[in-house]
Amino acid sequence: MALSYKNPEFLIERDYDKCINCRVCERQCANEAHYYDEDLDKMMAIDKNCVNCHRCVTLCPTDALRIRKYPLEFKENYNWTGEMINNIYKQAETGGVLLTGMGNPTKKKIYWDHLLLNASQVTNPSIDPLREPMELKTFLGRKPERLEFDQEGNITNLPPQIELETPIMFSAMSFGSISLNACKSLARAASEMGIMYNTGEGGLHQELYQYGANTIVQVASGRFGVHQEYLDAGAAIEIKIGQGAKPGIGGHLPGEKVGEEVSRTRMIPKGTDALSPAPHHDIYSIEDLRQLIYALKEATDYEKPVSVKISAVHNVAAIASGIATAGADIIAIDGYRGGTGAAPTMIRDNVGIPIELALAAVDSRLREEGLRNQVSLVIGGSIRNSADIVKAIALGADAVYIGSAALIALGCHMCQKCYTGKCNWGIATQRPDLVKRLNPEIGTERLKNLIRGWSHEIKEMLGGMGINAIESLRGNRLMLRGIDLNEKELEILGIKHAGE
Amino acid sequence: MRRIPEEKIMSGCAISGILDRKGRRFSGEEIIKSIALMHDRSNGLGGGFAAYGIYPEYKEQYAIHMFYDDLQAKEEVEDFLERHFMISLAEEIPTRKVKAITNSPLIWRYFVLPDQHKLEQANLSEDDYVARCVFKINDQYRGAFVVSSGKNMGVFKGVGYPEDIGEFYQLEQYEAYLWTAHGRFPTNTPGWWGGAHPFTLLDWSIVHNGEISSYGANKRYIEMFGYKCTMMTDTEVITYLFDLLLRKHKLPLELVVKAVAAPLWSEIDRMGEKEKKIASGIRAVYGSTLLNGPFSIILGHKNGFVALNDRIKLRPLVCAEDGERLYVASEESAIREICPEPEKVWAPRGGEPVIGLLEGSSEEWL
Amino acid sequence: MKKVYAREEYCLGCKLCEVYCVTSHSESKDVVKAHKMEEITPRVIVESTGEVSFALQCRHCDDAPCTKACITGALQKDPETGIVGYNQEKCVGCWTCIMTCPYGAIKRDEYGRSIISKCDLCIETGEPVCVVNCPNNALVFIDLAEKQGEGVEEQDKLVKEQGGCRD
Amino acid sequence: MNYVIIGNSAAGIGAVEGIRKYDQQGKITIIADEPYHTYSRPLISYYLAGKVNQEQMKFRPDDFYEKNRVETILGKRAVKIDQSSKTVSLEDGQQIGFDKLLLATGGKPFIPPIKGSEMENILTFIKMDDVRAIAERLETAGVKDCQGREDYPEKERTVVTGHDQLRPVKAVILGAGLIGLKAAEALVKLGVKVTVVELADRVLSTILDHEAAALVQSHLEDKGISFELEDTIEEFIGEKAVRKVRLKSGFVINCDLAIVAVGVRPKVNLVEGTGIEINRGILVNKKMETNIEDIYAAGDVAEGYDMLKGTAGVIPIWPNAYNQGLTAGENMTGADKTYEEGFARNSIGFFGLPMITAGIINPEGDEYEILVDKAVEDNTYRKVVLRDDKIVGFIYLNKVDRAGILTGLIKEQQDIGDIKEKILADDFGYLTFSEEWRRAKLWK
Repeated sequence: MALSYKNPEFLIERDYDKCINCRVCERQCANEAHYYDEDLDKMMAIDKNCVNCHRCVTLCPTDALRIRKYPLEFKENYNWTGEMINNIYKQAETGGVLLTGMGNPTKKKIYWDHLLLNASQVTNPSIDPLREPMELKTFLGRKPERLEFDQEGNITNLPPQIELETPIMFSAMSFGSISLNACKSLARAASEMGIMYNTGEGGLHQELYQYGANTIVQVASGRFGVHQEYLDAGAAIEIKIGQGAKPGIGGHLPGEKVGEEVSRTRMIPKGTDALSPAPHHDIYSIEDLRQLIYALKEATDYEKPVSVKISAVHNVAAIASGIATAGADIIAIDGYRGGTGAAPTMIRDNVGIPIELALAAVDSRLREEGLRNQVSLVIGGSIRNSADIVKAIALGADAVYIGSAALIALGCHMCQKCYTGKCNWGIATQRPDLVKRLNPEIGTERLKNLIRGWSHEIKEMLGGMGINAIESLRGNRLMLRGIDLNEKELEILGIKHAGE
Repeated sequence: MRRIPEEKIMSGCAISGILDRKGRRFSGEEIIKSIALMHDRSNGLGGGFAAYGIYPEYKEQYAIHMFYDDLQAKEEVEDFLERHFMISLAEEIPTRKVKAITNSPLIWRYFVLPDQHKLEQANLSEDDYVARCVFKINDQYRGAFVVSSGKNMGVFKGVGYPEDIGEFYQLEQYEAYLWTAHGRFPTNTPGWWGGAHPFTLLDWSIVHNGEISSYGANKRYIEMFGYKCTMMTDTEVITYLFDLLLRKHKLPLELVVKAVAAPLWSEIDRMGEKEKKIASGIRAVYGSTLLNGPFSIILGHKNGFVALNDRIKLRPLVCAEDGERLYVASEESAIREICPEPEKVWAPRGGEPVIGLLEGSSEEWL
Repeated sequence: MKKVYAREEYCLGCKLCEVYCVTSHSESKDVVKAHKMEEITPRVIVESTGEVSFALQCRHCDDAPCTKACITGALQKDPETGIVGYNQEKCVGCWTCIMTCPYGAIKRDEYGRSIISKCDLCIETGEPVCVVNCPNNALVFIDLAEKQGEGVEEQDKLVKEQGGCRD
Repeated sequence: MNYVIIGNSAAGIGAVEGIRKYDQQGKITIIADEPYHTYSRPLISYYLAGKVNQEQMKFRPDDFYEKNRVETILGKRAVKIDQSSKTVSLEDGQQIGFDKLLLATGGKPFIPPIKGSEMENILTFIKMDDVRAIAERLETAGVKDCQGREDYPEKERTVVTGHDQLRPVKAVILGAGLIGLKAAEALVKLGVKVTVVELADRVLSTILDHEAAALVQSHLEDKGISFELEDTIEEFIGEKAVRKVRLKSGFVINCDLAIVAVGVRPKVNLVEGTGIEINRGILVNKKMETNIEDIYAAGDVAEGYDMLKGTAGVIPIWPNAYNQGLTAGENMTGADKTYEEGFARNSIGFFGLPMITAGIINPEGDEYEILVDKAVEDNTYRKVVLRDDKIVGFIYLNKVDRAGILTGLIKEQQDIGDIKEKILADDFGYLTFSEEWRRAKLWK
């Protein structure tokens, strides 16, 4: 190939008055954007290598670095934006599929931001969570329509439940897509906070078995690392049908990420690409799904709830209803802003629907069919803060999955280059020198702090509404009002407009 | 004017209740006196009474109390009643002119039994059949409202201060072994007759002081079981929840209380293993029935009453015992007004039910 | 006594410990001035192969062979604190300590002066700055005395108990 | 308990510190013929060159004796030991009784029988008084403010050479060992023209091999020192004072003073005839005990155990002296300590060229394996000697950093077979070893 038309995305600016040539930027950049020039006795930069992950900026002891958007403008064009043009340059050079990581960054309506919460004034008191009990405990799993009791008064018909101290779980992120240290951080934080993390489809590393009580083990189309011991290890099993970032397509973990440990955990040869097929080849219909659900229940003596995770697509409500009747105990729905380690950009940015609308539609449908109380509803796909969680629960979710937010807590700076395997923060990488940058002790604490902080905020918001238990918020759409939403949107969301 | 609001009605209130545990009946004078003392807890936009044991001569029949906006509504509903029930007696409920009470609807009562043929066709229990008919009238018949529908009981309510309502309905003429009363202080809508308390379904009657912040969650839950919340009041949803849990799900009252005024997790953690399992199971399955927010309620039933506070006691509730009499009210003074020296007075803790039972009736109410 | 331990599994090899060590031992206490205007040798040694790295400081040995070998008396172990102290005024740069230290933890001055550079556990500031500023908590400042000789797991546990991870 | 220590240098001070580890009460007496507060003999060349002052010469602070409750009898020579009465007699007839006695008398320079060696300006160079004597001679010869008695900052020191005199001040040093060359360095710094005469074929033959010695020699020559190797002085020529020397080869070299530095012998005259066993030095076991109960010996006077040679030997180096003294002191209190880490090792430097060597550096025999890394252009030379995959000696010239790791490996006789090809790598260090080994070393 001749001249590349690609230009740098970012510009590295260095304040030489401050730079002390300590070279930490150079040592910390897996993309080799910094180097020391002996002749000049100066640190220099290669702008085009920069992905703007902020690692160097964060570690620079003198704050000598700034990263800017590369100041190169195309002629103004609303239609042919620089991004579109650059994408074409890339593809014209490589003939490949545009790849990306993390969630959909495009400018589409974020419904969370059009929902407003209620608070008590006069007619009922708001509750101060610092002084009064405020309960977030949440149970996930199939609930009978009514409880039955034996002669001694013991409950006889309650299926297995997952108990969460707060309605937040770490969503599926496989060992392979993320590092073992990231997995350890998630697992430990989940275990110490009384919540769940999810293995994703990467199997369960031996060192993580100890956190089984707080683990949801996933069974995905690739069946990586799925065996009896694995199923037994978790507190629940999740069948992954789809992922919000890439509905309808499978996964691809490149061979270079399949090192010794990943290979052993996934039970695939070292260095080979781990390809998850787009569909489960034993699930071509809802009946097939039912078979797999019951096969898994059978395999685990009906002791663990089985979750089915789907991406939010157009007819999600009908699909969810089918999944509920197929025997799933939990339905997990992943919205189109959900993150990923790698996805084709076109898929990520154009397939699927917003989780807020999907959630509202599914909750309403399940209620119409009288199924809602039987199955738990977990949603994910870009929960960004505690208010999003409160809104999700008010719309009808039992709990939420957080993925991107958890990774951000661990240090992710949203450079969206996960697929390169060179994550400078030790998260989406298997390179040992990068992996160790994420100290799981610190990671655990950071995640715990996030969960703690969010839980506290949820309590504050609940208290403001005059509610002291999360179950009184669930599906309580009267606590929501819309803003800047049209009639149809309000109708789907099942809420009134602000002021009504 | 009848207007069912489209959004939820909020209100503050006074409540009072008297039970004679031996089942001896007494006139409505005492309860009127008691509720009247708490005049300032209402604002004249609603008052009402539930009385149990007032129709001994018709005690096997459902006593349907009705409000009608106009004769047309009355005709339509009576047509419906005739098609679905055998009506033993239809009469206007006697009232007297009271200056403060205006704009009263047409107020009628019917003593009925389900039409056997229709009942068989519907394949429902008598109670379910009656309940379904009540929903249907309230939902589909404009200008008509079922005030109460239990046996040997009735609800008398309207817009006005409760003491005026009592006078209006001539309650001194009725004798009941259980009386509950309500004075209302709605904050947002002009009172309408149907919106006054007590709210009822079959034998259940509820008087309620408070604001159920969990209303949206409770409503959407209960609606999955075929209930229709048309009134947009907390009272309505509370009534249905009790109906569902006690009558339909046949949960013991003690467990129903553990659902609607669930013990805190911190309390559950201190329970014994078995009790803990039950309490957590209840919370897991019946979380959506938890009544959250400040409330005190008196749930009336032919076998007695349950008085209950929210679990962190954000609204007042006082009880007293004197001989066979059990009193419950928003304020102690409302009890002492009619029973100056009760043997025992206490304020139940949040979430701790006060159960008053007629002698001889079992704890499992149904 | 409390000593600095390196957890190589978390060491980034970033050498910020050196940067902060230099700053802390400078006159100016300013990171830029310390590096641009003063000549200070870091008291910490970072060994790195790229994949594996760790920072090494004077171990403040109980028997401190350097103090026994020092020909000038510049190196002395403080019986109270256990710190192997260094008196630069006395040092002549004979490097006998370098010959003696089994950890190779004593450095010659990088600017050619006949003095050495060794860790003083930042006695002046209280907690070693390398520990405080390690971006990945790879350095911990703990008392391992009782766990000496016990397994890695026991030590790890201790690290956690004694503040291996700061909030 | 009554402890008596004869000697006030490394071994003697080590003994005081050893005793006080276990015995705070016992009486300690130090007897020494030098009248000075304990000082560091290795520093005399720095002292001569004006790099350190008298204060800095002190090996321990002024309050050392007081803090350790040591009685000192300084400036008096011990002349006799009576083991039966357990007394030490001083030159003034005073008798000092002891329960435990440490002989830490050190070494004395060996002066070979050369014609004319009794002349007044033929000096040795091991102790403070030697510096003063040399300084006096230099002053006489015209070197101003050069040193010994007063302290002068280096920059103010004036060296009067050709301007005031017809010829520069000249010195001849016999012996190109550690002492001879340190003296030479100091003298050169004072502006003296120095010639070193050495019988061996290279400088520093006890601590360097030929290649390293050649580098060092050339470095020293660059700094102005002349060498006459494989030669020796046959005669000092002069009247009262030597004015020239005649070498075996026939060369004659003019000089204003001569320093004899051909070696140091254990100073054993005090014990001769007492029944305390002597070979080259006073024989001691690993606990520093002599053959006579309650009498110990340590330091340059003692002949202890050389762990590398596996035999007894005198190892006249400072760390060895201190450690032996410390061990002796501990054992004198009744503790049970041994010192088994004795082997030769030296850290020394000349005109900014440092070197650290240890153990066996010129091995003879098939059992040795030799690894070398060398860069002549920057005077770097590193050599490691292995026996059975264990390090028994090394030479680090110029690049001396982290040499102690090797010293440690010698002490421990660690098998390094699996990493020996990395031992001379630039990044040699703890990462060269297994994680397990490293952790065991560092996590304690």
